[in-house]
Amino acid sequence: MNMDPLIMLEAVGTIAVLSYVWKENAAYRFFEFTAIGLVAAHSIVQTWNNYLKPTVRDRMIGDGEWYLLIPAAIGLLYYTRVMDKKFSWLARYPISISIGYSIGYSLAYSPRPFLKEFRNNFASFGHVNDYIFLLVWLLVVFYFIFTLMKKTKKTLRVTGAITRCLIMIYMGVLFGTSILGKFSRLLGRYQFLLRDWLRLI
Amino acid sequence: MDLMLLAAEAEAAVPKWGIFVDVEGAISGLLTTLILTGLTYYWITAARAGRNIPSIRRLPGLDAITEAVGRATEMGRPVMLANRRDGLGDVETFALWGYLSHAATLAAQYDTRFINLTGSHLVLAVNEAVIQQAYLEAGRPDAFNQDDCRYFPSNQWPWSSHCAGIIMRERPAALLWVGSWSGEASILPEAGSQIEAIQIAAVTTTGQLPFFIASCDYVLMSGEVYAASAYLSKEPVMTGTIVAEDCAKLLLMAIAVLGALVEIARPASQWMTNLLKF
Amino acid sequence: MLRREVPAVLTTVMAIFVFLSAMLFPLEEMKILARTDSLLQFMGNMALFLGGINLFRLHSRNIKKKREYWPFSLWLLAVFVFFTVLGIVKGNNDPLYKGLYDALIVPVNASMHSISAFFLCSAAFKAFRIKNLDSIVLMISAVWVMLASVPIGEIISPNVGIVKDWLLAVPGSAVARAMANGLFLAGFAATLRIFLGLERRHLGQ
Amino acid sequence: MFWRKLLNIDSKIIYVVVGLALLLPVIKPVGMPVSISEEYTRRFYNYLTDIPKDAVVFFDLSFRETGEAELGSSVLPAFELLQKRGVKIVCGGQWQQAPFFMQSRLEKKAEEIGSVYGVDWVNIGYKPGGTATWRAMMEDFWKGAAGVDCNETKFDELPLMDRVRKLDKETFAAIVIWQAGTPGSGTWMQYAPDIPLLAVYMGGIGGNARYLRSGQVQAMIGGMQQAAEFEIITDCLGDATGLLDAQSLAVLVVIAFIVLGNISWIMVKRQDSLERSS
Repeated sequence: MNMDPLIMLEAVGTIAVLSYVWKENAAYRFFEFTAIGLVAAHSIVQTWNNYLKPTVRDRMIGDGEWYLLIPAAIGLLYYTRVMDKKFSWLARYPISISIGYSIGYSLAYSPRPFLKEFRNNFASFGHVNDYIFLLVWLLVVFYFIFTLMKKTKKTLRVTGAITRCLIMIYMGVLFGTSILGKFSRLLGRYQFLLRDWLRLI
Repeated sequence: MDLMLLAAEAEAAVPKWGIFVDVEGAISGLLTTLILTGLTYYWITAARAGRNIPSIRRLPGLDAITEAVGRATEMGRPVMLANRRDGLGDVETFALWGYLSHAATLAAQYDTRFINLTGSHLVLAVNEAVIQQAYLEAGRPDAFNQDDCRYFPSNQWPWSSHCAGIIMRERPAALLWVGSWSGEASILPEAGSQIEAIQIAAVTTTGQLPFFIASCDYVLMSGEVYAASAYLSKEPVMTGTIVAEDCAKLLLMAIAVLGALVEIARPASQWMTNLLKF
Repeated sequence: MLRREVPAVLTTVMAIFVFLSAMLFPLEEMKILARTDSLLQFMGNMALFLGGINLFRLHSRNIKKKREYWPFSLWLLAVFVFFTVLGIVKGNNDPLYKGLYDALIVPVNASMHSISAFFLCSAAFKAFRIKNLDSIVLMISAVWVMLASVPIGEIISPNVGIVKDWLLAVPGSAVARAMANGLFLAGFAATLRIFLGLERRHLGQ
Repeated sequence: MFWRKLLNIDSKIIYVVVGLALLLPVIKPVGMPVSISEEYTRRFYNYLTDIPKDAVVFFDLSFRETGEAELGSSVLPAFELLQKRGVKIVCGGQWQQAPFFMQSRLEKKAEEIGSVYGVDWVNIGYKPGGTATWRAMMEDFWKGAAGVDCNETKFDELPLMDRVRKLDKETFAAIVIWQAGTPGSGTWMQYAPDIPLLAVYMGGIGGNARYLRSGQVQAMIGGMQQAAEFEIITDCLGDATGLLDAQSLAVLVVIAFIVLGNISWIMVKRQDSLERSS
């Protein structure tokens, strides 16, 4: 058995967390709350050490980029959410700026990969698979049209049922492939417990 | 070397158009944006003017939210809505607020405890406001409990372990999973099904859908998630945006069929494909 | 006005600004986006303590009101304060900080994820029933793909793997693409709703 | 009745059986035969062997400890394959963990095959900041990556980095990504669509197969089976080949449960209808 305290701690933690499968219990809860405290601290520490401190030191003081104080001031308005209710509306400013910013990005960039895939639908028809592909694509796009699908029409009902089957085939494929990925995670833990900790294999 | 040559051949040079950046899809992307905005604008104006616009088909998952909140009330157990990884600017978050305000309003009306879990402290700021507003509209501003709007850092597994712990300890009778999810989707809904909660999922990540399908009672997938969120607002203007989206889908289908016909008529010409490559 | 209209207009103005900078060559040459990116990054990172404050508020109230499991809240705050102070004082490359962090976080990360192996099996047992057409199709394709993804499939027949690859590459990919396209359009519509100022829930409306 | 009991079987029994099914082969592997998939593994291998000598390839290690068994196992064979042919490698990652813990394993491998750090390969480590950081590296690699590698050695002291000034198609012949989720290949498809992309997905290819068709990804493998195939094709046997046995047994167990579940469900339903009619 490996007696390194950190390995021991990790092994105990592994068993405690896995015990959730049996029942939520105090050992699990201990690691659960520890992890939350830890990652909350870590995100502060990382932003502080890897971003805020160097930026203030090198860019603001070093290169004299004092204009950074403007975004900083706007960013500080976020804290009005946890202060007095009278001021909490001020937080809307940084919120609306960053939402607007991301909207701009998605309006500009998101159509490009979409178009690239879309064009591929009719790029070549050398093989019967290409026809099947296009047909399935059309059916599924049609299925997700929300305003046309009046369930009363028989043809629409039939295509709807076929499309649902196609979607279910795909869901099954996803389930089948990813369950194996989950197994490999558990295998990784077994390897840790048996090889790195207990040194049995 | 074959594959590399093929890849090089497939990448035809992109022509530069005036003042626009010369990457593939710059112009066609711009056109897409403009067409979609135009369509949306058209249908919104139509809806505002009170013209008759198509109605949206019923989405079964939506009625289930009311049913689920009702059942939670009967059982005296809370309703919980969770979203982990979507940040302030993500489009999933915009949809999340629709569900949040709907479910919180219902919970306020039924006098049921409403728990919201999120992984972003920036989103939390908005969530609190949305839920508070919902309680205000339901006429019960005093029932809003800030401690039930919970944030903990979105790191995938710490977040999920805490969420799984909360599920077992608080035993909500109704669980709503909204937004994009990753690997934790194979644990959390199953934990919910172990405490026999009614579960409704509105999930945008296609890869995780099968796990929600296996464990949840209702699943809204792909475009349904956003359509439902807009539908929940019950405003005709919002419906207008969905009609616009459907028009765009019909347009896409038409282009695809046309492109296919051209390609079949003149094999290997890639006429349409290249035409759209600007 | 300052409370509602200005933030709403700000969203749209920012969106147009980014959109134009990404689209127009002269603006891109001036690296407008790269510069504003760093400003926005700075603005967002200013909120670093907000999450901690929220966490602190909730758990200190848990302790004060002696809610169920309050000792765990106390422990959480202790861990949080200890690591924040240690990390800020000593830096996050400090061996103690790094060692403890890894020893505590790896079991949660890795073990939590491996729980899914168990949960998926029970989910499969309960959900894969021959109830209706949908669930039959779901079950058959899942079982098929599972078999084909391990060497057993190969032992049964080489065709098992060929069918799986076909399912993945042709109908599967087509469904995936169509759903992704639908998602794109729907997400785009949702984005436009905010862009056009139709939806202002983020501004408390 | 037996079938009814089986139908309402306690989940814990399933957990025990599955847990054991995965555990036994880890202790005592059997060694199942594996054949190479043409569409995925062979194509992936061929693409790597077709990269011209002296080109630079970017390894994007985007996973964490949980992916070590499955994804980590194909990093080393790919590394060896390319280095032995004289292709230079720059490693990095969109996830914090893998670039860090893979470093010692890469160093060991490099020593074994005689590659020199700084000349033949470099690990720049994890760079925080998300897509904004990668976009900055596309403009200026040194500035975007803060000018240091994972051990905080300055780029000036690493001769290979002289050639790497920009993250673009002139510098890099390909990007190979090992991804366990998001962020992942999406970053490259959106912001660097012109650099050939190869991908290794965790837990199977799943919904990503469509990118092969549209040419957004040039070659891909995924899952333990293809990781084992890759180990075999590169003659670099490791973890994946052994762990495949465990997966096989577990799959059989799951399928057995599904079959039993259905039989008991049918039997119970039949009995219920018999009771009702009598």
